[in-house]
Amino acid sequence: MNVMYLYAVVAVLLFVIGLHGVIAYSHLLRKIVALNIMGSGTFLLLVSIAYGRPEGGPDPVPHAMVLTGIVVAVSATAFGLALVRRLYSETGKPYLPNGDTEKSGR
Amino acid sequence: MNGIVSIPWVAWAVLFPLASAILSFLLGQKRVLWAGIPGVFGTFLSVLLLSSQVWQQGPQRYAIGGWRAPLGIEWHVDGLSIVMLLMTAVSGLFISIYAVGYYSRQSRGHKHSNNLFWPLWLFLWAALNGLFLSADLFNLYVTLELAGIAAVALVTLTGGQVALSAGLRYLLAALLGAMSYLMGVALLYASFGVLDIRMLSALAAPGPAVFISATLMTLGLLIKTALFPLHFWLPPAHANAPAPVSAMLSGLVVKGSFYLMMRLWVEVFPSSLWPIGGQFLGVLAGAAILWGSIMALRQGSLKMTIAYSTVAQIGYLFLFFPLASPRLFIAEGEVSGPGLYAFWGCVYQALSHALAKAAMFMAAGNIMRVLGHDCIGRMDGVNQRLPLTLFAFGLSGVSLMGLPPSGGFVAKWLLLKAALEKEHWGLVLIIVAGGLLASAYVFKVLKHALAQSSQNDLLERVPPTMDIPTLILATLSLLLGFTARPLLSLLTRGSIF
Amino acid sequence: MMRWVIGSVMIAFGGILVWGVMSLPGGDGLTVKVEERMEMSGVTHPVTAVLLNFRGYDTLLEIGVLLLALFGVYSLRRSRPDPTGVSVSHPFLLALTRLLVPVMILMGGYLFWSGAYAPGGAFQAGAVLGAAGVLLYLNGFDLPGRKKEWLLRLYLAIGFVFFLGIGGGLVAAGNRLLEYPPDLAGSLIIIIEAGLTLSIGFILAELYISNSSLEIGPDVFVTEKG
Amino acid sequence: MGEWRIMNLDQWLPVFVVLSSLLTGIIIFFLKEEQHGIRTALNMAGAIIKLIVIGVMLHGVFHEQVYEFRLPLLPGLDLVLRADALAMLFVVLSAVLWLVTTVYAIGYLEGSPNRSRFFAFFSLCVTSTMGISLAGNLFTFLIFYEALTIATYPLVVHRGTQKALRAGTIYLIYTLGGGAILLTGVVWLHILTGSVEFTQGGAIGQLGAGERPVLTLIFFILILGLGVKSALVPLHGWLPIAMVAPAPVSALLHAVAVVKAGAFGIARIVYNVYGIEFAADLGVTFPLAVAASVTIVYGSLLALKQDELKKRLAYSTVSQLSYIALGMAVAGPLSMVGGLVHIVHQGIMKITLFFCAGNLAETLGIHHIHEMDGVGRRMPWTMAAFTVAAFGMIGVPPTAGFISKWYLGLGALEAEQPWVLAVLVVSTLLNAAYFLPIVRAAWFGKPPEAWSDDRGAGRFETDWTLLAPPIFTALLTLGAGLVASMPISPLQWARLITQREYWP
Repeated sequence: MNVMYLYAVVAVLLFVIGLHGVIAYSHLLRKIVALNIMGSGTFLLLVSIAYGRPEGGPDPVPHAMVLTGIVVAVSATAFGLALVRRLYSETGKPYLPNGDTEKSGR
Repeated sequence: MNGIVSIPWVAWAVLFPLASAILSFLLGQKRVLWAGIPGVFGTFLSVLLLSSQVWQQGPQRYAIGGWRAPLGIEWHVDGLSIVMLLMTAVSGLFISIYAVGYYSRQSRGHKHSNNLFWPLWLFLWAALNGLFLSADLFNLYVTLELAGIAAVALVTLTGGQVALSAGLRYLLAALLGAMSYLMGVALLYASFGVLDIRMLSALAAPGPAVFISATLMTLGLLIKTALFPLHFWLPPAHANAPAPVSAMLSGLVVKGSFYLMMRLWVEVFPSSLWPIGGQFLGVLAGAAILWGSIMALRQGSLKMTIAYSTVAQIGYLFLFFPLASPRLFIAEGEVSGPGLYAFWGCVYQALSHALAKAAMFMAAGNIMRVLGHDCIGRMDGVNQRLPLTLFAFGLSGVSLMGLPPSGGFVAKWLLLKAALEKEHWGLVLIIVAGGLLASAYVFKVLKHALAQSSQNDLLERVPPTMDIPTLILATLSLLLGFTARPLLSLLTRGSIF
Repeated sequence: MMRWVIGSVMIAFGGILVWGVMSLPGGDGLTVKVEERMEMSGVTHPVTAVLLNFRGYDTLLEIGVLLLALFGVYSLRRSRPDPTGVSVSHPFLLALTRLLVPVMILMGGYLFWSGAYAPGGAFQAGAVLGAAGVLLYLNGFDLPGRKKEWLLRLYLAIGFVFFLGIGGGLVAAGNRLLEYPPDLAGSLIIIIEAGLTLSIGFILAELYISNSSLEIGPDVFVTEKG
Repeated sequence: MGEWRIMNLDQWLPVFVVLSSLLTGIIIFFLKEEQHGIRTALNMAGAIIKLIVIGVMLHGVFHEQVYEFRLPLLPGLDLVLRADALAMLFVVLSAVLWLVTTVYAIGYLEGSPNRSRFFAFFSLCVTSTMGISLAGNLFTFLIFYEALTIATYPLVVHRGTQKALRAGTIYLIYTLGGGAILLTGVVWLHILTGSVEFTQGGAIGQLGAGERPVLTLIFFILILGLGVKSALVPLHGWLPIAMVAPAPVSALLHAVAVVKAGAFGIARIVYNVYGIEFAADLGVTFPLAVAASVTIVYGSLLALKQDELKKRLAYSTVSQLSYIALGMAVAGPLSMVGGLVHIVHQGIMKITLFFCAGNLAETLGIHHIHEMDGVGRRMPWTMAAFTVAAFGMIGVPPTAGFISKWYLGLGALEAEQPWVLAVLVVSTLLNAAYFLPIVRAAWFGKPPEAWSDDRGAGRFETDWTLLAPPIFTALLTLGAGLVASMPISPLQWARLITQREYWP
């Protein structure tokens, strides 16, 4: 059993935990944190599959993908948080208002 | 002349919008158009010249940095990419001209609202062009995120409470979709060690990891394309954005993720996914057409109606999956069969919807500018004040209804043909019913707008930069009905089938 | 009720995903391909080679994403940030900042330089610089260039401008996009990384600083005194 | 070289016919409201150029010249404009009546708002009608058929009142629904047979026996789609309601263009798609004949009950139109002549009646039949025209209507379907029952002291632009009957079509 699988399983579990957070919570900060947990799961999976061949060095391509992914995640998070703060300052609530579009999503 | 032919226009199609985006940021608010206008025309021309290259010489591959796949990232330009690029270029050009007019007056009042429109929009254009060109799954992820964040930022430009929450909803959906897509990419890379679409199509064999990644990527792209029932974010975002932004979001941005999904299903995912997966998507598509149209009919505000119409029209795009199946037909001179018609029909639907819907949102922007509201019930007199805009609205409506002679009609004809040939009676019914429902909501608007108004005073005029591009785009969506042959022939260059 | 439904769907979904990753073959990906071409990359660290050469186009777009996020935040601002209004001005923090900021700048420089042959690079360096910028702001110092808006914009954009300019210049010169001539690759990458380090530092700091201008009243998170 | 040039020009003639009104319409749309001089000039120039081109083509078609324009739209699918004898019948009718109605409309709409929009869409309607007439295959027909629906809507709701808007909605529900059904049928047929070119003697008769049930089904789908515009009962509901439109619209569109588009389409399906013999063989003509007969009688009965003049005329249209379908469904050469010639005859007679109704409304504010007592003395010319047309509708010799009914009757006997004669007799009696009282009241009724809403009008009983058109069409009504045996008459042209259809 390769150690890669241990990390990979943890990675997908993180992904699912994050997904659950995005769906189950309505507080916007929680949603954004949950999205980051999903992202971490994905990045962990990429890092773990870089060690698919234990004898050689790690595959640098997934590492580069993770670095790129992290910057993208940071950007999106920063923008998302700014949006939440601005919305909070307008409405006093860290939730999305319940509109008529709420039927199909949270 | 030789020089023009040999220039790598494919690179300029991405470089131009990127360069003008950053320049328009650097130049600041007052001189933003110094970079914006050349950027728009440069991008448009690059795409045009690239198209003529592909038309004459066939599909192109371009190894960025000189590194061939699988190590490097490659662009792959075939007929499908070109048609999508052209769609973006033509709509983009007229949306840009419209935006010049739209922001020329507002800029005096609001200091903050518009100065970032141009960098954001040009980045968005670059992202879309990059998306249509790229053959690398991870690079596609980056373009998706680029497009997504630019789109959300554009939605929230106005900064009102409604726009903010719409933008946030959109951002969450976009990020969730992209994350799901990225997980799928990771699994595919872990399975096959390559990211290039062409290489994957040779390697990808059915297996648990492949099916899971196909599901994850499909779900992610479905959220981003807003197929029913994952469309919840679309109507508020598209309806509450500034008019030129609504036009590009509804017309172009949703097509990006749809295009990617089409490519993945045809080229990467195993064909054993099609029978069940395709039918499942067909059910969602049918539901989208009916639900979107009915909701559009029930809206009281013009922009919400148009936004829900997009939900319905997206449904037509996804008829590709139940009606086509991969490798049903091979492009060896003899091309026929329902699959090909479905492919043609869906791409044509994407095209004509892009032009028509952009024109429609632009028309709505003109109406809002003059009336100060977009309540359908109080639209009497639009006819007297904005005859050109109303005419443009009607023309684009003709395309949405799928009435001849319009691009929408060609799309509907092809789809109907595919459905009848496959004896898919349910879809036949839905295609026809969807057209009728579309006429219901378009004529609902026209009816109110044609009502004679008691007051005849002109509150406000729209500049010709807003009126004329609207009319041109609407006319083009109609003229698409006459250009099917060259476009479909272009589409079949290096066909993905 | 809804919680249980979501929860059990998630558990099932997690199970399927675990089954999926357990079936992964565990190949060596592109390791060999990268190793073969390291010499032509202009750097010695494989991740940097992938990031800035083999897949440099990804990185170019990624800086675009970072800039876009900043544009998004900018368009949400209600006013221009004013450091004098948000100063924490705690003597301890001030002392710490005076001590730390020079070290951070030095460390940023080191990280940037080491990226060519060891873990590190523009992103790590930029992150440290960004943190330094935040510390300075919290003590009432402003970012350099804030007074001249065009200069600040230049700092923010310079990484992207270098990257794009070199990429586009190469196309104009007849190369492919971002196709560095092998003998120049090392120096071009250094130039790009230098620009990126500066810009990333500024962008990250600006992302933080702009937060104070998102709200109408005084900033509740930053102005708590004592 | 010279030969090639001539061929090339020939090919473009049908396009000119379509473009002459299309371009006019587009330019007029962008004209300002007050530029009525240019607008009138454009309208008249377009109509006259069209007539000249048509004249050339008429001569050519008579000498078996082919005018065909082909534009490939989709792989295996062309837009085809072709002038054959049947096309020319409808083209000439629409073109002549367009000119007449344009004159009428200029007078009628003087001083009212939105005239640029009105004339623009009016031209687009005529364009669509030309396209329908000249369509060389089902696909082209469908394109223009739907375009006509869209182009008519702004005319129906022209006044922008709540009543007009409601009528517009009902009009759309019927016509768009019909269009959708037609589209389904056309695509289906396309899958079975490929592109369906209109061919003399039928295009699909050679298909195998296995396809017969499907072909029968498709026939009824197509007729259902076309039946809406040709106002077959029970699909006629939109027509009387659409009468809220201004008089020129009612006159040209709802007496001629729109409803004829449906009837003409049925003719194309029966003769040039299925072929009359194949259709009769499939057994689809008899149900069509029954539907037409029911419509003839039911429409007349409803007309009898109307007091509003335009509504009575509308129901009369419902009834009279089905003579055309009946002529085809009886499936004999003589009845075919009767049906085809009625396309023209019904057109010129009904447009006269609508012009006259418009004149009464515009000049004296008369909308209802009970207000018409003695109106013949105030407006003798108008009522004379009305009387001629009404006699034509009844079928009194020597008017045009008599010719139609005569041939329909002969045809029925020839095809050994005597029950059709009974339908004709009943219908004629009903025609007389709803037209003669009007004529009697107008001439012999006692006029009121003063006309309540008399707008007065200089030299004539009303404006000359309103008066000349009905007199002209009334003369046509008489002429078509009097000179029926001369080679240029509609009757001889219908005989020519029939000859080419039966003995190609």
